[in-house]
Amino acid sequence: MAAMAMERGTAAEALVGQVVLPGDLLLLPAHYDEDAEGERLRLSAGTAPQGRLLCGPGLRRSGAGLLVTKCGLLRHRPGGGGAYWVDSQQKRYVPVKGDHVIGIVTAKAGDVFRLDVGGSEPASLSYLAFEGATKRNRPNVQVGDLIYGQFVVANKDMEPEMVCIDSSGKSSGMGIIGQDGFLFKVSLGLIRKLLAPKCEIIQELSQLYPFELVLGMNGRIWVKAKTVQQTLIIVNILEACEYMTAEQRKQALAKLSGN
Amino acid sequence: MAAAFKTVEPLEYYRRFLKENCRPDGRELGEFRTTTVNIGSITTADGSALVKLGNTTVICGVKAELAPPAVDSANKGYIVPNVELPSLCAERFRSGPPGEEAQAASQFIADVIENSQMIVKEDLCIANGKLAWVLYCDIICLDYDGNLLDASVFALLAALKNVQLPLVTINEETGLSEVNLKQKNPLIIRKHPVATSFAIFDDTLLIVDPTAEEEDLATGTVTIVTDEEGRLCSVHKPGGSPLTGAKLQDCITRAITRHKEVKKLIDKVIKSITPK
Amino acid sequence: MPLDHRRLCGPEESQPPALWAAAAAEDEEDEEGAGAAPRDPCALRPLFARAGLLSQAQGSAYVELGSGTKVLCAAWGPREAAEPGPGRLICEFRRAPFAGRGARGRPGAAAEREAEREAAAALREALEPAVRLGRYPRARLAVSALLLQDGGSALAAAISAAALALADAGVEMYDLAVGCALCRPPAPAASWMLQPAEPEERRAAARLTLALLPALNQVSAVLGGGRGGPPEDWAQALRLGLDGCHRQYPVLRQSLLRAAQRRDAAAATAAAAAATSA
Amino acid sequence: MAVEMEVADGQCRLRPFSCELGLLSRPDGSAAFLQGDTSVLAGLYGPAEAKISKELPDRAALEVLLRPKVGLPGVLERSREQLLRQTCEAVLLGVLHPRTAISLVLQVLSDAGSLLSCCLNAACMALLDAGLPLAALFCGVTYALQPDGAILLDPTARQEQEARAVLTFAIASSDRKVLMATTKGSCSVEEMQQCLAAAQRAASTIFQFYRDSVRRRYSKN
Amino acid sequence: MKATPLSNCERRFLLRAIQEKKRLDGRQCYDYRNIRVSFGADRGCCIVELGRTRVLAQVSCELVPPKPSRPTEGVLFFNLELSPMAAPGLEPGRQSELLVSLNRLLERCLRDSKCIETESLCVVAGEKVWQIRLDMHLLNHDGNITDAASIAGIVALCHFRRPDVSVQGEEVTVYTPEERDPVPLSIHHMPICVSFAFFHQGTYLLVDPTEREERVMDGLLVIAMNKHHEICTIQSSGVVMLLPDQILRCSKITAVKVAEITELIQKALENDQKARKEGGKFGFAESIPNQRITTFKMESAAVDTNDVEEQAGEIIAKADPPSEVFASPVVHTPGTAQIGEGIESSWGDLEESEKEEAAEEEGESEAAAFECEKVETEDTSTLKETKSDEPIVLSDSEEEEVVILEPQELPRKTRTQTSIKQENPSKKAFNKRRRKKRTSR
Repeated sequence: MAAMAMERGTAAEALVGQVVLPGDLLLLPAHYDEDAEGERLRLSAGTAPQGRLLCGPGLRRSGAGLLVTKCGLLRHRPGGGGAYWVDSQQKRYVPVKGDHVIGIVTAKAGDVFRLDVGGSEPASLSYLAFEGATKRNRPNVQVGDLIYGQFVVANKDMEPEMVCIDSSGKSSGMGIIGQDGFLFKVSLGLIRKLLAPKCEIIQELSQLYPFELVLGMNGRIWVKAKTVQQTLIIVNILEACEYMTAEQRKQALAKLSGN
Repeated sequence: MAAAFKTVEPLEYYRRFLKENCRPDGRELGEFRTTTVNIGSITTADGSALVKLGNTTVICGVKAELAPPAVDSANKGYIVPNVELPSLCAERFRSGPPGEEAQAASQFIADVIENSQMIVKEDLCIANGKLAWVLYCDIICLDYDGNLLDASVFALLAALKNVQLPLVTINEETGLSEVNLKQKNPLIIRKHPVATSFAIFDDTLLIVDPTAEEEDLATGTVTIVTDEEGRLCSVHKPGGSPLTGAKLQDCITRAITRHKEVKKLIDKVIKSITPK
Repeated sequence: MPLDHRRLCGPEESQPPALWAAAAAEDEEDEEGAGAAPRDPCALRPLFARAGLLSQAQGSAYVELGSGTKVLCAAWGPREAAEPGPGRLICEFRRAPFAGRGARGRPGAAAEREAEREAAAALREALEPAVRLGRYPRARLAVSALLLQDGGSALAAAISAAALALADAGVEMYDLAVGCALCRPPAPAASWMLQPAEPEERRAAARLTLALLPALNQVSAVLGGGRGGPPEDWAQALRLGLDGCHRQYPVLRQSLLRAAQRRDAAAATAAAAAATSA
Repeated sequence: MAVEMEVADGQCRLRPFSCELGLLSRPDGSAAFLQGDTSVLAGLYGPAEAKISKELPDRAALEVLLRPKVGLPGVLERSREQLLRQTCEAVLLGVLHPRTAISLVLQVLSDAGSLLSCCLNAACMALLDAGLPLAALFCGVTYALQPDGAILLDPTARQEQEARAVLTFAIASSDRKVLMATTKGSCSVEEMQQCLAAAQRAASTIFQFYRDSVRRRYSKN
Repeated sequence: MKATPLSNCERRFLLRAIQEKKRLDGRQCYDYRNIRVSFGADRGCCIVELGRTRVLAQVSCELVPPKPSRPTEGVLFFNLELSPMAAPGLEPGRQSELLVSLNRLLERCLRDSKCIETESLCVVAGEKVWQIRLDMHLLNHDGNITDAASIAGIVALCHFRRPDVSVQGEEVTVYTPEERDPVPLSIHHMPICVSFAFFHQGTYLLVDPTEREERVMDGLLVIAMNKHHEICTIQSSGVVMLLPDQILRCSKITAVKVAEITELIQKALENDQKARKEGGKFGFAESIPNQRITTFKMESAAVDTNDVEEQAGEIIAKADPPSEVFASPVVHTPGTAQIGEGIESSWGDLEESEKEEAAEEEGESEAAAFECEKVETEDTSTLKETKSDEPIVLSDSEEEEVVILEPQELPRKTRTQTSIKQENPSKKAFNKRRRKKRTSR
C-alpha cells in the first residue's frame, strides 16, 4: 500500500502554479525526509536549522511529503526553507489570527459587541478596543454598523476576538466604517488577489475616479465614491473580476473610461 | 484502575485488547456473542420471534392483513417491514417518530427482503388483482447493545418462519372471500438470508458482531447478508473507513460460516415446535 | 398528503383476515366467553416480574401476566433539565403494533398517538406520588413503557413495571406503585372481576384501573369508567382492587431484591476478575 | 446492441459526464453533476454556526439532505442520506472545524439510472467547490449485472430494471479502497469482486474528470 | 444556518440608489432580469433561472379516485418547497409563513385561474381520474421567488405529457410511451406572475426585485396575468400604500412583461420539442453553458475491465476458505434455542433443560419460606399467582431466577401451586433464569 501511495506522489516543485486536489501527495526533496516528524516542535523550540519548510493553508504533513487537503493552485515562496500553500476559490471565511476583516455588529452584550464576520460563530469586540476609548468614552456603535478590525484571537477552539487598535493603541485605519458607501461580498480568492501588493485591478480602477475602498480578508468589500453611480460601477467591476481574465477586464475598463 | 483507564481513554483501552487478538468482553475478534432465539412468544401476532445477541434484544412481530394488490402489480402481495428504536432501548433515542438510524434500518431490512427474495411477493397473492396478503413485520429493538442489523434480520427470518396464515378462498358464486381461521398454513420461505456485521477499528482491524461501545469507537461498519447458497443478498457498507477488496472478502468468508450456524439454529428451533 | 414519510407504508387500507371470517370469529368468542364464565372473580393471574434486565437503561423491569400481557419498562434519571423547580417525571407509553388482537396498530396514526398519550398520563399520575421528586431539583426522570402484548390489564401491568424500573434505576422513592385492573362483565348484577383478560375487558360494562402505594397504603391513581353503578358497587370494586394490589406486592418486591443481588454479584465478579488480571 | 458489443470488447463505458461548479450564488459551495441524463445538484453551507443540540465538541457536524424531485423525502432518502453522510465524513477533516455545522443538500434533477453514484459525485464536487479540507476524494460508480452475467458500467434506469443486481461503490482516491458499498438484487461473491475491481478502474477515469474540471475552473487565475 | 445580517450602510445605499432610479445590477426600474428556461430529459421537468434565482419544477401524474364533490374532474396538486440549499436560514420541513403564502399565491394563480382543463383528466367518472402533481423546488434564492416559480410551474405543465389511456367497459388500459404517444394537458392560457416592490411609502417601485431589494422594500404587489391581458390574481403584501392609478400602471407593465415572457416560454418549448422530434440532444446536459470555465464535459469514456475476473479470482483465492467448524445450537425448550457460550447478558439466559433439576431441588428447599410469604394471600383467595423469583439463596455457584409461568407440558415445575391451569402462557420467551458458567470459579 505504501508503495502505491508513493507512486501517486509528485515532486512539489513540479506542481507549483498547477491545480492540486485533496489527497494528492507532494514529495519534497530528500533532505526534508528524515526530520519531517516533530517539525513543529522544533520550530517552536527555536533549535531548528534555517531552511525549515513552512506548510501553509490547504496542506498537511504526511510522512515524508505533504498531503493536499484543499483544491486550488499550489503556491510556493522561496526563501528560508520556502513555503508551500494552496490558493483556493472559497467563499466561506474561517477566522485567522492577524486577519483584517469587516464585521457587521449584530448585538451589544455587556462590555462587548458581537460581530458577524461570516465565520462559523460571531466574533467579540470589546468597547475598549478602539483608539482613545475609555470606560467613560465609549465608541458610538449601533447594531448594523460596519467595523473594520483585526483578529487577536482566532483558532478552531476559541471564540474569535477582534480589536480596532494595533499594539501601540493606535487605530491604524481600523474602527467604524462610515455610514455611507456600500458593502458587498466576493470570493476569498479574489480578496487575496486584490490585497496583493501592486494589484493591477486596484491600480487600474484608481485611474477612473477617486473612491474609498476597504477590503476585508473575509471577502467583504466596502466602497464609497462620490456618487451612487460611481460606487455602483466599482462594485460591478470588482464582482465581475471573479471570472474575468486580465484582458477582458482591461477591455471593460477601457469602455467605462471612454464613456 | 482498569475502569478509570477505560473511561478516560476508551479507544486506547480497546486497542490494548485488540492487540492481543481479543476483546474486553472475552471474545475473539471473529466471535459472535451468544445468540438466542425464541419464537412464537407474542400470541397476538401471526408470527413472532425474540432474538438476543448478547445484550442486544430485538423482537419481531408479524401481522397479516388482507388488501387488494396495487394497480401496477396485480399479482403481488405486500411485505412492510419497519424497524423501531424506541426510547427504552438506549438513552440516545428520543421518543416520537423513527429517527434516521431506525429509518435506515427499515430500508435495509426492506432491501434484504427484496434482494434475497426470501418471500416471493407473488406467493402472497390470493386472487389476481383482487386480494393479497399484507405482511406487516414490525421489528422493535428492546435493548440496544450494538449490531442491530444482524439481530433484526434474524428476528425477521425467525418470525416469518413462525407465521401461520389462515386459508383464504374466494367463493366463486358470491365473489366474496372467505377465511378459514381453523386451517392455517405456514409461509413459503424461499431463502434464508443471514446478516453478519463487522466494525472497523482504526481503519484496519475488523471485529465481528460489535457491541454498542465498539460501534461508538469504530471508524466504520460493514454488513454482509448471504443466503444458503452462499450468494450475496447485500453488501452494505454505509461509508466509514475505506477497505480493500481483500478485506471485504474476509468479511464474506466469515459471513458464510455464520450463515451455517444460524441456519442450523433456526432449523432446530422450528423443528422443536413442529408437532410430530 | 399526510402520509407517514418516516415509516415504510403498505397499502392505504388493509383488513385483518378475521373480518372475512365473521362466522368463525363468533364461535371463537363464544368459546372464550364460556371459558371465562367459571373464573373466580377474585382470582389473580399468574404474575412474572423481573427487574434490571436491560443493559442500556439505568433501571428496567418486565412484567408478564398470565393472560398474556407483556410490558417492558426502562427508566432513566436524573438528567439535567432546563426548567427550574422540582424534578419532573416524564412518562412514555408505547404499544407495539402487534400488541393487540385483530388489526395491526398503526404507529403514528392520530388515534394511536392519542391512546398512548392518555396511558402515559395515567402512568405519570400513578407514579408521581411514589417518587421523591423534591430530591431532584432541575432534573428529569424518565420512564418508558412498551406494551408488547395486550392480554388485558395492560395499564395496571405497566404501572407495576414502571415503578419497578424506577426503583431499579436507584431513584429515591417513598414506595413502589402497584397497579391492578378490574372490570364488570356486561351481564346484569355481575360482580367485579380482578385482572380481566383482553376479551373480558373488551366486553366489559365498566372498567377500573387503580394504583396503590402498598407500604403507605395509599391509592395514587384511579382511572375508570363505563356504565354507571351505585357508589357502593364502585367502593366494592376499589376494595377488591386494593386487595389485588396488596397480593401482588410481594412478588414485585422479590424481583427487585433479586435484581439488587444479581447486580452485587456481578460487581463482585468483575472486581475479582480485575484483581486476577492485575 | 451497442451494449453487447462493448461487453465483447471487454470494455465498459461511462455515459457522457458533465459538471458545473459554483453555479449557485447563495451556498458556500455548489455543483451540478450529470451522468448521461441523470443529474444531481448539490449545495453546501459551512462551516457555519451549529445549533447547540447538533454541535459536536471535537469536529464539525455534517448533515446531508437528499431531496427527491417528486414528493417529500421518505425512508429511502433517509437511508441514502446516511450512506452519503458517512461517506463524506470518512474523507472530511472535520476535526479542523469543531463545533461548527456543515450542511450538504442534494437535489435530484433527473433520475435516469445510477442515481446514487451521481449523488456521490455531486457531493464530492460540492465539497471541493466549498474548499473544505479533505483527506482524499471519493467518487461513485454503479455497475449492473445483466441476466447473462456480464457487467455493465453506469447503467441507465432501464438497464437497472433489467439487471439481476445493481452494485454501487464509493471509491476513495487514496489507494482506490471502498468507502461505501450497497447492493440491490443478489449476486455471487465472484461477481461482486469483479464489479469492485472494475469500479476501481472506472474510478481513475472519474478522478481524472474531477481534476480536469477543477483545472478548467482555475484556468483564469 | 443563519443568514448574514443586512448592514445599515447597505440598507441606506440601496434606498438612496432607488431614489436615484439606480439598481445594483444596472437594470432600470421596470426591467426584468434575464430568464433562462432549460428542460430535463423527462417530460414535465424544467429549471427556470431568473437572474440568479433558480426554480426546479416537475409534473407527475397518477390515477386516483376523484373527489366526491367533483366526480368528473381530475385533481390538481401544487407544492413549492424552499430547499435548504436555496439560502442559509431555510430549514427542511418547516412551513414558514413565507412558504405558506407563496404556496397560496401559486395555487390561486394556477388553480383558480382555471388554466388547466380538469374535465379532460377524467378517465372513468366517479372512479378514476388523473391527479396532476406539480412539485416546485427553490434551488437558489436571489429574490422574487413568486415570479420564478410561476413561470417554472406553467412551463412544466405545458411541457408535461401524461400516458394515454383507453376505457373498455370496466377495463382501463394505460399505455406506455412506446405503445401510444403520451398526451399533453389541455391548457387554456398561461398565467404568469409579475412582482413589484415598493419603497419610500409607495413612491418608488421596482419590477422583479432581487433578494437585497426585497430586504429593504416596504411592500410587494403581485399581479398574475395571461397574454390576453386577463388578470388572474392580484395580491399585495407588506406596507403598500397605493394609488389607484399606480395599480393601473402596474397592470400595464405586467401586460408588457407577460407578453415578453410568454413568447420566451413558447420559443423554449418549441426548441425542445424540435430537438426531441428530430432526435437531437435534449435534457439538462445540453443546457449547461459550455463556454463557462466552471463547466466541464467529458464524452462517454471507456473503462478497461479486461482482467477484472482474474483480479477478482485472485482476491477470492487468497482469502481463507470459510471455516467448517461452527457452534451447534442447543434447544432449551420448544421454541427457544441458542448458539454460543459464555458471555453473560443482563437479560439472563434462557433456561437450559439439564439445569432444571437443580432448580427444582433448590426450589424445593425454599418452598417453605416461599409459602410463608404467600400465606395470607392464599387465605383470601385462590390465588393463582406464582412466585416470580426464588428467594434469596446466595450460593455463589448457582443462583437462579425462576419462572412462574410454566407451560403445561412441564407440570413438574408447578411446584407448590396446585391451581395453575389454563392461563399458562403458551410460550416462555421470558421465562428465564440466570445461568453462570460453573467453570468460571
